[in-house]
Amino acid sequence: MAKVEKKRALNEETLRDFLRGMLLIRRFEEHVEERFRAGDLPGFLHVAIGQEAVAVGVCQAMEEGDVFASTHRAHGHTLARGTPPKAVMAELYGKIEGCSRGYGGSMHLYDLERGNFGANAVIGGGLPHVTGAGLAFKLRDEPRVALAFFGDGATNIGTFHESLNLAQLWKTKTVFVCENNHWAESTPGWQHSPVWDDMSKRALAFDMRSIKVDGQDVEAVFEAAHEALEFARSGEGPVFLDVETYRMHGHFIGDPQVYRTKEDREEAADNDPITRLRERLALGDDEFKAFDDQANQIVEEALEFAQNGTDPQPEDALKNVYA
Amino acid sequence: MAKVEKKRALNEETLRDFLRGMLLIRRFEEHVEERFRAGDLPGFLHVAIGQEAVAVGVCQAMEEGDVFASTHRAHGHTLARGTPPKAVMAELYGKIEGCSRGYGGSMHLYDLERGNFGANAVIGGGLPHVTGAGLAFKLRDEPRVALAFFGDGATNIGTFHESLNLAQLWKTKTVFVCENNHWAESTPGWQHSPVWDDMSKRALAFDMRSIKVDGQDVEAVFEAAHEALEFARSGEGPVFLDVETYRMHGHFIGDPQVYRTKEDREEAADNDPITRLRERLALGDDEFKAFDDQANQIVEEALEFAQNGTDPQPEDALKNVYA
Amino acid sequence: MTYREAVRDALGSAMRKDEDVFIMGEDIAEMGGSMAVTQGLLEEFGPERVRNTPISEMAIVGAGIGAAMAGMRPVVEIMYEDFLTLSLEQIVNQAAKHRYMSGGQLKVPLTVRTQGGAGWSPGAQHAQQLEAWLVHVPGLKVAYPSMPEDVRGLLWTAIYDDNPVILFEHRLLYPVKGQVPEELEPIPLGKARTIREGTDVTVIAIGPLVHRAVGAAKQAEEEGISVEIIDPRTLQPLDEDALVASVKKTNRAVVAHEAVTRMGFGAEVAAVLQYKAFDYLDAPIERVGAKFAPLAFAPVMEQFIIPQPEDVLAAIKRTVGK
Amino acid sequence: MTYREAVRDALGSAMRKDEDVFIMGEDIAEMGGSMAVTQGLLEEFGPERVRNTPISEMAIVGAGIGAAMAGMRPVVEIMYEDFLTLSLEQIVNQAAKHRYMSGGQLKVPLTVRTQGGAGWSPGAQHAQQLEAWLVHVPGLKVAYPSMPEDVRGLLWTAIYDDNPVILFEHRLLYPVKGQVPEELEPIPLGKARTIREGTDVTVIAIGPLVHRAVGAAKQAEEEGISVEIIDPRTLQPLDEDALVASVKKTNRAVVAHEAVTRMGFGAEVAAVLQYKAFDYLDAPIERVGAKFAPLAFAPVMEQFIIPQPEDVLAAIKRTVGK
Ligand SMILES: Cc1ncc(C[n+]2csc(CCOP(=O)(O)OP(=O)(O)O)c2C)c(N)n1
Ligand SMILES: Cc1ncc(C[n+]2csc(CCOP(=O)(O)OP(=O)(O)O)c2C)c(N)n1
Ligand SMILES: [Mg+2]
Ligand SMILES: [Mg+2]
Repeated sequence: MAKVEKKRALNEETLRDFLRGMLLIRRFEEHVEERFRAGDLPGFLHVAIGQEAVAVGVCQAMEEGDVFASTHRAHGHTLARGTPPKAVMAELYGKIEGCSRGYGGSMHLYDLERGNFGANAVIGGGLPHVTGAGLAFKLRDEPRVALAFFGDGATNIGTFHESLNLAQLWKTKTVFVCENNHWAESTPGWQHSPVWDDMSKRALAFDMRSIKVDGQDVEAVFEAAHEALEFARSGEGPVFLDVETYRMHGHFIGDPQVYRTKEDREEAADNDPITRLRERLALGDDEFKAFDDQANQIVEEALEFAQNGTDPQPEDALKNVYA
Repeated sequence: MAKVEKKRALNEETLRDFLRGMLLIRRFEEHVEERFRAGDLPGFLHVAIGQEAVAVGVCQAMEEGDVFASTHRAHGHTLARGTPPKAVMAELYGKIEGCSRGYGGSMHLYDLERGNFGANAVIGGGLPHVTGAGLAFKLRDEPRVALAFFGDGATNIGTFHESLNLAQLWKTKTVFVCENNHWAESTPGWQHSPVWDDMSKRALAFDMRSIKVDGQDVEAVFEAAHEALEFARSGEGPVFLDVETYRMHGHFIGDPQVYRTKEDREEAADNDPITRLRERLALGDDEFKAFDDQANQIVEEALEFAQNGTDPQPEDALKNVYA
Repeated sequence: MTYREAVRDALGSAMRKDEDVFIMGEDIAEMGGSMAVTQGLLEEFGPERVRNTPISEMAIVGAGIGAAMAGMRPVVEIMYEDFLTLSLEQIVNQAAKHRYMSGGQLKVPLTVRTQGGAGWSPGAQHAQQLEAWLVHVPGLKVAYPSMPEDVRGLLWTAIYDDNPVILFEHRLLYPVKGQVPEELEPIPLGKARTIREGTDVTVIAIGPLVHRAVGAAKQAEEEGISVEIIDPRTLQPLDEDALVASVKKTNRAVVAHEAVTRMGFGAEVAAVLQYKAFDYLDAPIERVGAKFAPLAFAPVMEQFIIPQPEDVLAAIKRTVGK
Repeated sequence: MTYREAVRDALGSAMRKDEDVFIMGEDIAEMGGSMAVTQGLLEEFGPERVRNTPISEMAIVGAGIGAAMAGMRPVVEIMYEDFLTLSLEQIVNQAAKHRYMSGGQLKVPLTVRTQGGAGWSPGAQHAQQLEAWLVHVPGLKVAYPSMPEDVRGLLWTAIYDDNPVILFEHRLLYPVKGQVPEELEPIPLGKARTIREGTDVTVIAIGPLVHRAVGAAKQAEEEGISVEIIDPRTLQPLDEDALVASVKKTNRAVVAHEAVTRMGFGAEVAAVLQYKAFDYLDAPIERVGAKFAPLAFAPVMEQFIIPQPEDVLAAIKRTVGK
């Protein structure tokens, strides 16, 4: 995807790039679901279907040199930041061509070259990292920012609060991106957080600047993320990005969602960020199909690459324990 | 101390009782300092000098059946709740007549009979307990409240946030009493918390009701605590009590306070809650001295009792590990 | 009855009997827990007693402690035992010590259930076996049942024990079926179970390794080695007498668990046995456990790390010099 | 130089040499730490590099990890090792595993210093010895030096090691004096130190027990027993060869630490020795550690719980049948 010119409205071509990015994630995730159901993929997998605009909007606003931490729901962030789909898919297959060489898996995608400090399967686990990395950038006076993605459910864990406190206190170069998709596994927002309908309140306890944004509108996400990143980059302090979004599918692949009403699913489906962007760009069926075909092709190539990848040797398990 | 009649202004006799309670704590702590310096007392000791109005105001507002959790700075809370000074002092001496039978020490005072669920030497350690106890009271529909004391420094630890979140979500019968004395050991408020000058902001992240009060004014503390307790007791939800107070002495006995300015100490000294109450009651020197003598006498008796207390047998150490 | 049903039955039975018992944990209500263990309990007991919690392991355990101190018998669930790391302050400094620090005034009748385990590529943060840590903490009781009957009886006992009990389950055990008595029978904490009698070597195994040891024992038998298997079931208190008696009989011992060998529970067992059965041992005590690495994702590496039946068999053979 | 000064010297020297080294922890700046270890460093290096933190052990360690991943070499302090329980998620699931889970891409050159220890009635929440837990975690290195020279050299090495290293200090050791070389000499992780040579029994001791063992050895000598003392210094990696070689020579072993005996580090050492020196052992390996209780406050009970020189002596005598 072409890098967006900063400080001016997004042009059509950029938005088309965003669409490509979002479609890549969507089709990637759909293929992953399909392959998991076919019994191809080991482990626990969580897809980001419905949340593609957050991944693309935020990651496109990041600069080279910025770093980030992701979560159990990491495919989208990783693809949006430019890690080749082949390397991501190969990781899900546990191949040495994978972005974590087969050691990590879906919940532990890494790509140091692109500043991916790791998807974290412990809720809140990456938040202190970006606080510390943001501190390092500040101490060294580097124009870099450390950013973390996390969900609404993650705002309940102590690690979240300790990290925000420290970041604000020390004005680290950090951005905290809360993807509020209204669910933590089977637990709806109202059942896990007293401020579930306005997560920006979480930042009040630290006097931290927060920016609220509609996560289904990729342009808005990009603008807000850009603003947050530049604020943090300038050394003025961290920012809490409160993103409203939707989880269109189950928590994990295979989740029957017994806990979820039809209305709730429909509401999510009605807020498809790809449909939104397609309408914004007024794309006809053919035009859209061309984008879509391209995305599917990339994913199919990735799949083939991954399926033909190399299994590690059993004894490789004893490598990389220490540097 | 006589139990205060609820829902009306405090009468003079009640305030005199409060003064007795505060003086008891002050003289108790002074004797403890003196005995520690003399080499009599083992362990780490933290006195509550300057914070007596909080202990007395809050504990007097509690009802029989209410429970509470305290901190490393626990002597005041424990005395104010009615545990005999002899039992507290004996505990500091590690005697079996102590309120924790010599197993606990200064940082682990207990008195189950009076609802003291324990002083906790881990910052934040008692906060989830009062959340859970407040939940139990709610589940059983009992008119009881669980209350926790903690310092400004404790508002930085994850346990604090997790506890407030859970309490508010479940509307447990809990009151959180933050004694903001502007210091966490050697670390001033501005160096440990971005909202150190208005701790009630900590409650905003949970939409929790908060009440701010001047902790050097025992009447005000009593009124605020009473309001908080009744709100929680009614089942409407927990309350965050934001109490401004002063630590007049060092963090622990023996602390040279190299980190503290003369001005800061003077400001604390100028805000002595005992002086405030004495003025409010317009007590003459003689009258005050009578109160004071009484307090000193109680403490001296406690000291004698403790010094003549019984040492546990070494093998007693293996008792009480399991119920 | 499966192991999963056995856990559910113990929880349901205790809640039916006793208003003071309630359960809380992440996603245990509508969803029935991430391993479907608590399915159906919400319907029977309602949301007050089957409580979904926010993601806050410290507060979950700590609130359980508070409710226990206030006289209830809460059972809390930590979804994966890796997340015990988020709640250890409350388990180790609080639950384990309140009775002691109060000189015997308080009690904390709390049960903490958790589960983990490899064998399905969960990756390095969703499969650790941490039971050894808890065994190091005076004031806690620790159980790790391997059979449906045991988990049902021990969980029941844990709930009614006046001390904090940590109960470890293993994901691969949930579908395992086993005979259980019609009536729920409490099983005392601290009593080992002899899974299989034998004369040449004693395998002391816990959790999934009990089942892997059974496989290994069958193979060993074909090679003429008679294997006794003992499952301590409770790690704290530990039924040292049963272990020692068996080893005095067989003169050889293998200790097996899925946790990392280094500093794992097998170290304690080996230390006890070499001390109490020193003159009876004809061979060094073998330890079987995970190799020294975090759990890799790729299945071939994962399987290499965790102990397999063949690893138990190889250890058995070494003890008899084959 | 005292042990305290040795720690301070290692920190100061590293910070002087290298802009990437900085320290953070509670009250380490103006106050110089709760044990006065970091006194003077604020004055020399300023508040950017000597950072007072809020009370938030998880974030302290986790921020250290993040800064380390970003290329720095932070040294963080956990004021009391009991509070490790609040940060284990970051130490165990994060610091220890990032390199592995990333397939070798990342490194985490973080040092975590902490201290604890009984002997001054700190009570049950301020004195636990938890080194055994960390030894169970692949990806971590663990050191527990007993001498000024060792703590200086090992801390230096820890700071420059590209892996997370947890360094345990003991409060009673801070005033202990010892010879140190003029120039700071790095000491490799994983090399034991022979404290004293002897022929009848090997005492493997760590932390304060090294010093208590020295006292016991002198008394034993008077009774005609020649005691060798080895301090592994690093618990992970463990210098098994040195321990085994010594025991093969003396044919008897005692393992001593202040932590609770059950599931303590001594269990691992005993398990290793009985395995690797099976044919050489003339007596069961003795373990000396704290009795199975939280640390009581009253001095008489506290002293009863923690291992004394007499306990080491008694264990020595048992090994030689006296
Ligand atoms: C500390 C911790 N507790 C529990 C879990 C299990 N778990 C995985 S995802 C999840 C829900 C997360 O919700 P949220 O943060 O909103 O992210 P989302 O799944 O909606 O993207 C839970 C409870 C975990 N991974 N870590
Ligand atoms: C988790 C934890 N970290 C650190 C400490 C050491 N410590 C004891 S008291 C204290 C400061 C507490 O400050 P505050 O909460 O404001 O209470 P105050 O001492 O002012 O009453 C610290 C850091 C501790 N007891 N627990
Ligand atoms: Mg969510
Ligand atoms: Mg304070």
